[in-house]
Amino acid sequence: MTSIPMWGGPPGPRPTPPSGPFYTSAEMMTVAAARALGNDDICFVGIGLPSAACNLARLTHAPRINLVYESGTLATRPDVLPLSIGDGELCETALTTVAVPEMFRYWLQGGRITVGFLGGAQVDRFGNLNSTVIGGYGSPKVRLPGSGGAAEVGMGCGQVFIIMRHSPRSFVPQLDFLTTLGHGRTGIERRQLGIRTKGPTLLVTDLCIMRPDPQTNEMVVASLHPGITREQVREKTGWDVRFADVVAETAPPSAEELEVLRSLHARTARAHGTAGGSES
Amino acid sequence: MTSIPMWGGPPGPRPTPPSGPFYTSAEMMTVAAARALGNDDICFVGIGLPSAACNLARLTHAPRINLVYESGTLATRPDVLPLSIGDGELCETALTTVAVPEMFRYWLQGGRITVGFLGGAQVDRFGNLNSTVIGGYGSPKVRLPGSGGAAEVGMGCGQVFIIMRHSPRSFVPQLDFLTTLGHGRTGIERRQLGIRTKGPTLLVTDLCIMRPDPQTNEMVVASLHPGITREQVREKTGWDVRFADVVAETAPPSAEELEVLRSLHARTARAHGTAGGSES
Amino acid sequence: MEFLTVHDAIARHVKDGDQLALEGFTHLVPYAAGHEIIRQGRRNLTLIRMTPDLIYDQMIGMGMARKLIFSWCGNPGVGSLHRLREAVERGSLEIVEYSHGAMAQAYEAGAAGMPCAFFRGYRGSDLPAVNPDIRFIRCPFTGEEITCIPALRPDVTIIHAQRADREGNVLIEGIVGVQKEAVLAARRAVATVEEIVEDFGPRSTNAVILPHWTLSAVAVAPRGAHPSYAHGYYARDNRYYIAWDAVSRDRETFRAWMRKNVLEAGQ
Amino acid sequence: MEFLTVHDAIARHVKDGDQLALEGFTHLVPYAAGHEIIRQGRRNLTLIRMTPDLIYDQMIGMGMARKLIFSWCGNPGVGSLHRLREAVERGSLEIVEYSHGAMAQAYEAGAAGMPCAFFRGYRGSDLPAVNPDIRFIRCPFTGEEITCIPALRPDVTIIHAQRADREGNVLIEGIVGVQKEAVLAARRAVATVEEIVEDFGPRSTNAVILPHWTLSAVAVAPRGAHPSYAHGYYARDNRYYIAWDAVSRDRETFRAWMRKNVLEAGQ
Repeated sequence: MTSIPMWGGPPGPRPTPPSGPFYTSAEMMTVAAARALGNDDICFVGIGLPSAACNLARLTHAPRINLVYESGTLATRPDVLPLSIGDGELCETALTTVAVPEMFRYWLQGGRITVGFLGGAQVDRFGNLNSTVIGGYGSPKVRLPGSGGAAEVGMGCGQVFIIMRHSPRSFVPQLDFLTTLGHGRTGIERRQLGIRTKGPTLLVTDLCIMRPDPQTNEMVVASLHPGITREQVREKTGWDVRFADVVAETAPPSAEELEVLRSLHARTARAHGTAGGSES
Repeated sequence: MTSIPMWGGPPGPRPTPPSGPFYTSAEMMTVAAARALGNDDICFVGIGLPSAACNLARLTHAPRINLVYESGTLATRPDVLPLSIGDGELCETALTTVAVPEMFRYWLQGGRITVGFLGGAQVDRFGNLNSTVIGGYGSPKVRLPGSGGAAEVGMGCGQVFIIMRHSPRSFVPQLDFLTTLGHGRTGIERRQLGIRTKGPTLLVTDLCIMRPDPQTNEMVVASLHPGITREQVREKTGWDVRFADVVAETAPPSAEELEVLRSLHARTARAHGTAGGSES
Repeated sequence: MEFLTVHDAIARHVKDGDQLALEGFTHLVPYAAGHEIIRQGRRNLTLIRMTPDLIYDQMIGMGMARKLIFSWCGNPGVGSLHRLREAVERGSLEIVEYSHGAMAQAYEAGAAGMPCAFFRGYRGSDLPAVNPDIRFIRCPFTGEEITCIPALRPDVTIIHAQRADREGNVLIEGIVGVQKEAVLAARRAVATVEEIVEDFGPRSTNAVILPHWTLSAVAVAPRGAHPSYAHGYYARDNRYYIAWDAVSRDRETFRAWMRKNVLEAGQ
Repeated sequence: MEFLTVHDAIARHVKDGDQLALEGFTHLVPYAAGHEIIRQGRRNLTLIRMTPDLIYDQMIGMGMARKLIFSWCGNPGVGSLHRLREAVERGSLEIVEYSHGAMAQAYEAGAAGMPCAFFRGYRGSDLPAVNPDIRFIRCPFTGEEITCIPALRPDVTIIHAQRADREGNVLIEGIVGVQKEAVLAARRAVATVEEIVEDFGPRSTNAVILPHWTLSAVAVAPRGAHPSYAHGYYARDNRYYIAWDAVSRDRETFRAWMRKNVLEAGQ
């Protein structure tokens, strides 16, 4: 994982030392994602970046958020980030743990989750995700892990937040495989199919925050992280990326956000004896 | 409930005092039903007569029998007979208690029960049962409780044992309503529908034991309880009842069977402050 | 979820004309809530329950229901529900009748966000002839006949449970019946509980708990299941069930009993 | 149910050509049983599992499998399963691919004696295009599109659990995954356990217990889930999972490692 060092100031040459605390682009991404969550959310959490963001939200501005992992743990409050989706820590700190068929039937399909938080290997401009295969399905260049619960998360959750590192290999004009339906290959299929959940409403990267255009459902840049230029986003996006009429600047991570996130990662590394969960 | 006093000897005038212990026809019925169960059975138990018979089996010759009640209790060992299908006693003495949807999906429909034990308001010659209505469905003479789990018991259990008091009002040529499929209105429908479970293989009454004819599936008298004549059975059966080529005599209740059954009923009456479960 | 009194929970969440499910499989029957609904005089209800017992006999006898969806109606271990039976025999109560397995799976389908339940059932039975909502499809793989009935989606489900914690999560123990499914299938849900505790404390990792976000309101109702029982709190009042037989047999006796024991009893 | 050694349980119940499910959702993965299957050299297996991890990577790397039915394959928190990935990319392993919800419900359908599972899923996804067993029907009430896949009915399911009592009932705690459904869906089922106790003693009324009559054999295998974990007994060996990445990357390293750590390790 490469991470761009950045400061909490404007881009361009810096006549003075940076005004805010030092942070990495990965930290900015996790913090920006965490901020999108609130106390009333019931959040279905994927492992890795989503898990870091969700727990950061819980440990800062959203202490009453309810985190749900697909291993069946409801309202869990892990002290360290899980290495796997089924870590004992998730169960020990949960309100209760249900069987996996129940998780998918009653909780996801039953519409009891407000936000699903996903990553993927590829995303397209309409928030569709590929986590199945690079290359042809029958003749794969790279065989990826597959859907897991992602296909159902995309369908069942009230809305979907995506968190992914920006790169031309990941932000592609055409997915090699559509694992998880976003707004559909041309942005209208989800609506046409009559699916009542919202699909992707937020895409957070290490460069920017993207949201769907209300008309076309294309993910457009709504906010640039401090120091990031439109040109940098264009270079790292595999399609002709669009920007909102007004593009905001993401507020840099606060000292508290950084402290809580770093301390979470440090606890996690100590617990697992590894850099597990340190992706952000 | 009326019960015919009977002795453990042959029918007819009695030159000497009865040779066996005194017992009622209801006790004979319960004992005969209990004997049909074995240690390897997983038995789905209805309230009332079935419950008494199943627990008698468990407390005598089949201590390892597994009793399942539709309230979700698996492998329960009640000390007293339940008044309702959901008595706390059933849960407290169970191996574990599952939710009712699971009970019907995994345990009954999933084929994990060897014997279902049912009663009903009406039975016909093919072991079909009515527990829904006397008279027309839209203009009932008597509205009965309805299926409960009986329809599914008849379908899902490996075989079905029926226990009912013999009377022309109950043993009818034509059911007013077919709630629980036995062998079908003409004895062949179950087979024709391709249902793989056996359906009714035993019908125990206060007069006799009936079993299906292997060719026609008509329930025929296989054994008469001590002191009961063919004529008595004919009088109490609403159709032209048939007898097997060889009709056995049911062994009378042993002293142990009677003692265990009476003690069970006495404990039950003390616990409920009523004669609950005293039907047999 | 908000903590309310039983009165306010019913006033806010149960409306005339609602499809209303009071669930509890012999155990944890929400009598206190049911009596409050009677006192508040709701009308034109569609009552849903696998095992309508005394509380539905009381509501039907008070003329509050126009329709009943059920799978077994009776006074468990005692006999008939006379108010209910009279209403059915008189034709003043529309009934939609299932079997237990079907109805449990219809709740399950509601909880799972499905439009209908799929199962094996009713083959060769007369029930499909009197219930047009029992239909059959073919398995797309084996061609086998599969039974379908519509999912149950009550406007409001009410249950009684042992306890809630201060966040409003609700723990159920013992015979859990179909309560979780009935709550998750409903548009609104109310739980009455024996008590509210600071924290559930040590418990099974797999305890049956309804998280607060699945409930509209939680209300404390000590002995709120009486004459039914609450595992770990109090036993079933079998004498009440037995005595009910005589009370409900006669319309006038019933009316007088209800006036004295429910309408004028307050909460 | 009979109590057997792990060796005898595998010898008796796992056969060449079987559809075999080793379930465990990160927790309670039955490694000891899997290693015994490897030692006994079963061939031509169809491996079923929602989350194939190291034990299936090992079995596939040893050439024991012809087909894999799965919904997520990876080394959790680490990366790829190199033996599995090589087999798929080489085309030597047939795969049937689902998503988690679908596969969990296919086990559920198997446990429930249904020919197929019905759910909402896969709409707009490419998965139905590569898996002809994903089909669609219409709800007979609403006309909505419903997804169907065949029920999973393994020839044999193997799980690991915390403990059995002397009757052979098996208690599972913590993350219970899909193990109950996988056992109930199977024609034969084997549980390995950390220990056998005289009696489970005081426990939740609603504990997750597989009764002895749902199991073909129970075998004691202390630390039988290692490097996975057993809630209440030992933690996950994360280092083993991390180290596996280097082991499995190279075919020869893998072979040598398996010889030393599995084939010659005895039970």
